[in-house]
Amino acid sequence: MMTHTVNTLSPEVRDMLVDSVQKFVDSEYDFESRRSLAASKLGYSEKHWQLFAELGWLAIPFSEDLGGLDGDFSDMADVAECFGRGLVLEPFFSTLVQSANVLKQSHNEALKTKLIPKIIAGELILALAWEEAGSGSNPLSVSSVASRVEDSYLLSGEKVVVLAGPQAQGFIVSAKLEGEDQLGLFYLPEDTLGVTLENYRLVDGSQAATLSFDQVRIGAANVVSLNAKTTLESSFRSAIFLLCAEALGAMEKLLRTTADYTKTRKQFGAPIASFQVLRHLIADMSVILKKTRCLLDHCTGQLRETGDIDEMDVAALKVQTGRAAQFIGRQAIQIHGGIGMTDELDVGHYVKRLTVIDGLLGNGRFHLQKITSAL
Amino acid sequence: MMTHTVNTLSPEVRDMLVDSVQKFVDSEYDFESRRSLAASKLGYSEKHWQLFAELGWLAIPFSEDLGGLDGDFSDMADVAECFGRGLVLEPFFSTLVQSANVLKQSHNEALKTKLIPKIIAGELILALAWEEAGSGSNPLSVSSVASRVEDSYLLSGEKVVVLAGPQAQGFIVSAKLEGEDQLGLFYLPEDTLGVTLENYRLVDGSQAATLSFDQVRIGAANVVSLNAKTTLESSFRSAIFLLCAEALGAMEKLLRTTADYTKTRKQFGAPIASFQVLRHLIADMSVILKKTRCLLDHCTGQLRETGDIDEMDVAALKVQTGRAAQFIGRQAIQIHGGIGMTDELDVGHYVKRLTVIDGLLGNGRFHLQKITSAL
Amino acid sequence: MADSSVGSLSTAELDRFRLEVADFLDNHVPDEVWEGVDKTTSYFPPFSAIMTMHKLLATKGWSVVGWPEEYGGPAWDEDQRHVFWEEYCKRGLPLMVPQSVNMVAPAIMQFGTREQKSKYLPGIISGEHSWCQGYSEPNAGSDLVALQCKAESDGDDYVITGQKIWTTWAFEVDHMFLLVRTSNEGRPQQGITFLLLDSMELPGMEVRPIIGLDGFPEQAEVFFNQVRVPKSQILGEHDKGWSVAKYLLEHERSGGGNGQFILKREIDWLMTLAAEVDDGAGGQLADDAVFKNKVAQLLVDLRCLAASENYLRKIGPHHQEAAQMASMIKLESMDLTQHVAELALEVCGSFALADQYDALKMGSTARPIGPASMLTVMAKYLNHRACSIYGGSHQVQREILSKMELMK
Amino acid sequence: MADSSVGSLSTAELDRFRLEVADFLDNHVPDEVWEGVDKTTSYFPPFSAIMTMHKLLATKGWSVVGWPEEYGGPAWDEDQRHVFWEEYCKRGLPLMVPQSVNMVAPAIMQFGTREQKSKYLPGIISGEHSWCQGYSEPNAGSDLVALQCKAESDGDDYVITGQKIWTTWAFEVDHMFLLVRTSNEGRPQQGITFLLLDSMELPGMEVRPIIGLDGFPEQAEVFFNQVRVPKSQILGEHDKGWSVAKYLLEHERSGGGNGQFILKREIDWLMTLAAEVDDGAGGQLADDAVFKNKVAQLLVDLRCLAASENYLRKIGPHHQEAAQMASMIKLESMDLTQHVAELALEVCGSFALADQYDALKMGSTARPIGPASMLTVMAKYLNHRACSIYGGSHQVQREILSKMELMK
Repeated sequence: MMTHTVNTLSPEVRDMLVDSVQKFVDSEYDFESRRSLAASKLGYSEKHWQLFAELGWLAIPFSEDLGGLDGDFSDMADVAECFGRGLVLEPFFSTLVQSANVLKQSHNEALKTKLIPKIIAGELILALAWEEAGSGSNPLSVSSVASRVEDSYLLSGEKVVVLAGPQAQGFIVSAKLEGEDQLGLFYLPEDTLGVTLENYRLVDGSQAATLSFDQVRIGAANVVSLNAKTTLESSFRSAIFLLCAEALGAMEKLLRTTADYTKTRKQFGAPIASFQVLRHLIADMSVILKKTRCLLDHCTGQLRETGDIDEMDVAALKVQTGRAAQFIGRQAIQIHGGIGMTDELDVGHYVKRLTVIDGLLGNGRFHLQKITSAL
Repeated sequence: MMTHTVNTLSPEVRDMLVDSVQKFVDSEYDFESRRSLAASKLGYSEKHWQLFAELGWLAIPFSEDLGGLDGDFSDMADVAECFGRGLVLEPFFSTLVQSANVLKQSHNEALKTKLIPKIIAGELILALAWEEAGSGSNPLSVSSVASRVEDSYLLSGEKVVVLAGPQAQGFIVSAKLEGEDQLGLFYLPEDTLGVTLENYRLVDGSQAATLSFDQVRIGAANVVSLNAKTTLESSFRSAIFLLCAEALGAMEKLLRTTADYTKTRKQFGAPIASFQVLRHLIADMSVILKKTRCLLDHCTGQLRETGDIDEMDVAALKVQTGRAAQFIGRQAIQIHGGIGMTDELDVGHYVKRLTVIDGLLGNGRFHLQKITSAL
Repeated sequence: MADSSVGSLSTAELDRFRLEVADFLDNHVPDEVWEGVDKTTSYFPPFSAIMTMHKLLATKGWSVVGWPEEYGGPAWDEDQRHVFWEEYCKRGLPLMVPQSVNMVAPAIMQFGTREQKSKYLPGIISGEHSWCQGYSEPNAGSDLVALQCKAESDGDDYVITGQKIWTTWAFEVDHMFLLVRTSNEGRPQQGITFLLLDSMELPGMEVRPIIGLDGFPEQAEVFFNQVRVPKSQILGEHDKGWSVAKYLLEHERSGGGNGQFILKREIDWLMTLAAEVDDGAGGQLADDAVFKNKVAQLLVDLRCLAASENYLRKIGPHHQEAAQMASMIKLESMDLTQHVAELALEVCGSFALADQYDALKMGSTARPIGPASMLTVMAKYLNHRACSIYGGSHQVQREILSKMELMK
Repeated sequence: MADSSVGSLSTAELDRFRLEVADFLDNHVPDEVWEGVDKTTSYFPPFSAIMTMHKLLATKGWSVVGWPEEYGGPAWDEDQRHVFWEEYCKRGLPLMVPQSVNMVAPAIMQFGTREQKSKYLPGIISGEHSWCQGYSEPNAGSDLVALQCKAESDGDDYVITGQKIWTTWAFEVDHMFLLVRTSNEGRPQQGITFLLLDSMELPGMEVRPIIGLDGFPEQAEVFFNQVRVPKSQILGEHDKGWSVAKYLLEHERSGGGNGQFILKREIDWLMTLAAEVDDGAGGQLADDAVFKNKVAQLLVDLRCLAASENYLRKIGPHHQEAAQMASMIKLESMDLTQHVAELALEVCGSFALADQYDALKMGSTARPIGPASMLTVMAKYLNHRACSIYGGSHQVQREILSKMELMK
């Protein structure tokens, strides 16, 4: 684990930001609005994105000299949690978490000066293309190749499950440097010749793409990193952390919804909360949520103090969040009964988002295997 | 799986036998009598054993020409189940199941003619010594060695967890035949020179021993088999089958005891059977018991029809019986509360017997691994 | 219902029979049905695939194999039926609409007038007609006797007003059987009447499909606004519908015992999936010890399920243990179904996250997103959550089972 | 109770402190205590080992580290206490008798008269006196307010008649605190009085040890037949014992947060066991992928437990979330304790089946049967079944937790 001076927001600024996010979710993200946004071609609202920019949310992780708030990913945990509560669709995660993280670590100052202010202004949505069909969830297992030709690189390969791929105006792509035991990261603006996208939706209504590139020429100006292993690993860790924070928000909401339902729904002439078995399920949901939150808080503290999170803690967090997401999701449906299986109710949509989160960035199986291997 | 003509008892004879076993358990095996038997030095009752002989139970698996009833191990399932219900301590399993099985398959007719009538008469208790510290529950993984010297064999080695070892008047011991890829089985009368026993009790009150033998000379008359792999495997299968049958009886009784307790024990002013969570635990105990019984019945049918049981079926039966034994045992204690943790109540004694059964002849882990390896 | 004369065929005859069934299924089933097999994501395959298959089976006299011969079932013994279902289910072929073949039909055989039998049974055999079941209501799900949908007597007619919900395929079928309240006197079980409807488009009837988590409708709400039905459409007697419903429930217990074959196929599929996924360490997940250990556990459960189903088949639906066995098999087979779907999702990881709606539509030529073998993974995972809810939820089954255990 | 001024020591100072503690524990603990460590098979180590250790710690002023300085606790901050417990528990050393140090003592500090404080607290600090808790009765377990053991007023005395059960170490200790019924008026919580007994051998008292599943007694029944106790032995007020009991319960929440260290040690032990068992295929179980995967799952739970305990420590026992956290930590740490014991049994298979009673006795020289490392496996497995029963059963905890969740 690296230790370095960590810039974080002051608690006051952080609280103010989270407050504004919570207000936004409460006022703009009722279930029906969310449903029509998800069904729209774009899949999110450009108006919202502008609002995000105005309210400073897109500036959080960037340094002050580029117009950022000089905060860190630990400052975004509460934001992610609010987004999770509202099932927010805007491509914040791909741009402000995945891509911002690798950009921040880049030494290509010119590129950063070009891109980061645009992100902050809400003018640039990015996607990080790291995963491949054969990578088995490991960001260091890369088959795409970058061959050096004079000052440029020729990139060939295929990336899968590129989050926000259809919405992104630029991609950061990982590739093996030909002839070297190292990975590079390259910036591909959306109109780059030789790049093809196959767009689709995930079951949670978000968008993703398969990104193919064949002999695509990238100039030196668009090289993000030629030494990207550490960057990819540490960004994988903080991305997992924030994905789990989002899951916490979604689970919290789903538990609340389910507990409330047991108080109003009647069967056999009584509210179903009067059935001990259901009450104890609620208790178990509450316990698994709380223990997951304690682990998340532990990671937030580490990130805030040291700028990074222990690899085993991250793996444990992803495993535990997956378990919790599955348990809470399944029991929420079970307790709701038939109605929980319908598209009409929000319950199933929370379950789908949680299921997607569990599957992204290496699922529980993958991360448990990581812990196992370290034994 | 071998197919051969299977001699089994007629259903009428079988029912009569089981009836007599059930009567014996009901009248002789109340909890207090059982407790003092277990505490006695011998650990069982010679009077009972004589009764077993008189009632023909010790004759079941042997051929008619030696005074047996010409039955098979499938005929002993109900007997084992009754014994499980009463936590019967007599060394029936070691003598009539483990040892009888390998004896039956022996071609040493003289030895059989010598030993079997004694068993039937209740004059000989045997123990099968197959397990070793390094065998990892596999009866074919043997380190004890038998070296041929003229007409005799010299046996050296150590066997662990020899069931009924302290009570046995003779041992059947497995050993590797030096210089051959084959195993042998040898009969050691209890007074054999060079044999030492370390006697102890298992937690369920039954007795076991560590059996050591150093350069012990066994004459040809006491060779049970020099080609014992198949015998050991098939006798392992039928021993597992009957051990599981015994577990079924114990679980059935434990579930009955626990269900009855919920109807009489009061907490918060009501019988605890009125608490839905406990009711559903009872339901789950009942389900796991029933599914295990169906699997056992399936195996009984196979054994009766073909004389053997499919290896994977046996493995599944042991895995499933272990699971059921653990679940039912743990829930029985949980539902009883503190009193279930005391030596005074029968509940804990059933749990201990079930725990021992789960650990004998390869526990669930071992047999699940067997199924896994076959995939 | 089926006589249980076991073992009347020799082994050789049975083997010949198996070959005959296998040959027919392998060589005469049209592509549309196989498409339905590939696109099955819940207990129910796509409706059109079922009905195509039903009509095909009818040409062989095999569409209602569980029925007594006198009503049109084939002259098979219990072993033949077992062999038939094994061959059928191991190919993943669609089971007939249970509401038609296994629910309303046996009830009609038991309680129907001569007219009702000749009016309804032939259409079910041929596949010309299909049925849906109107039991559940918004406030009468697990607690069925609370049903409110009422039928008021008006001369020779009933006038039905109220609502049904969770009615599977109400928007596909052409007949409906339902329970209505005809009286509020006495115990709530009394005053319920069992009715047969000849159409889903009677004046005043409205069917609204319910979209499921996978984006497809399978169930529907059915609204009744002064719907007129002649009293000749009663099955059984006025106010005595509960005994028809109870008979039907007991009848269902005979169940078929096909879960073992269906789940065997699902577990095989799981192994296929794992062979396509890299374990991230240079191997395939199919060779991963932990994965294989999980499969082994499922196989133990499968052996238990098979043994349980075979035991119930042996004792028959009227044996004193049958109710307990049926509840237990429901619990166990549904748990196993869910566990297989969960493990499939775990195996596929991020490959299973795409919305495959377009590719899953019957007749669609849209390509699956990602590996074709994983087309149904997510939809199955989501849809199978209903396994522990429908047909008597897990909670209801446990309540039933504990009552039986505590009464011993 | 302890002030939570966090972080008042520098890292270097804290490291020095850790070395001091470690040095003392490694070099001054007598063999008898280590024997007790090796023979610990339940939540409670052998009593004699505890008291020996208690007296040793008292010589350093470390026997009551959670107490406020004014009552004799060391002048440590929260970090020091954390470090102390980490070093202490990772060696498996016996925790002090909680009934003395963590239960009756804080209650005396809060409710005791000056006389009571000076009479009782010094004996607890030194280890001269030890206490047991008389709460549960045969018909008042989970439902404590149903307690019946009565104390009738007779001049300056109470006369106690009735029975207590599950009284841990009643046959070892010399003091007892108990709840008695002094009135049947009003709500059942009213009319309960909290009493302090100076002896376990008062005329009319009888203690009968209860033998556990491992053959050893740990709890006892205590019978009262007209036992006379002066009224000066009330803690708090007549009829108001319930508020003392409630305070004590809340106080217990501060709990120590030692579960993480204890369980870490248990999981390490599990790995040691697995290194001694052949996997039957030429290797050791410690290298078996399935076993390691199970350990990894336990480690995830351990991280959650540590995070939860540290969080409760941070917010303190009076925070609004403290009750929920305490219940949750009880559930989770007890589940984890059971799971480790279950896996240990699974690992050891037939090697764990012997009755180790003789070898487990304190002072006994009997050799363990089988591998010495496996001495405690079976006894732990059996004894830890009580984890989900004592101190508020799992069912009771879930009832509490669901109430809190449903009131939100």
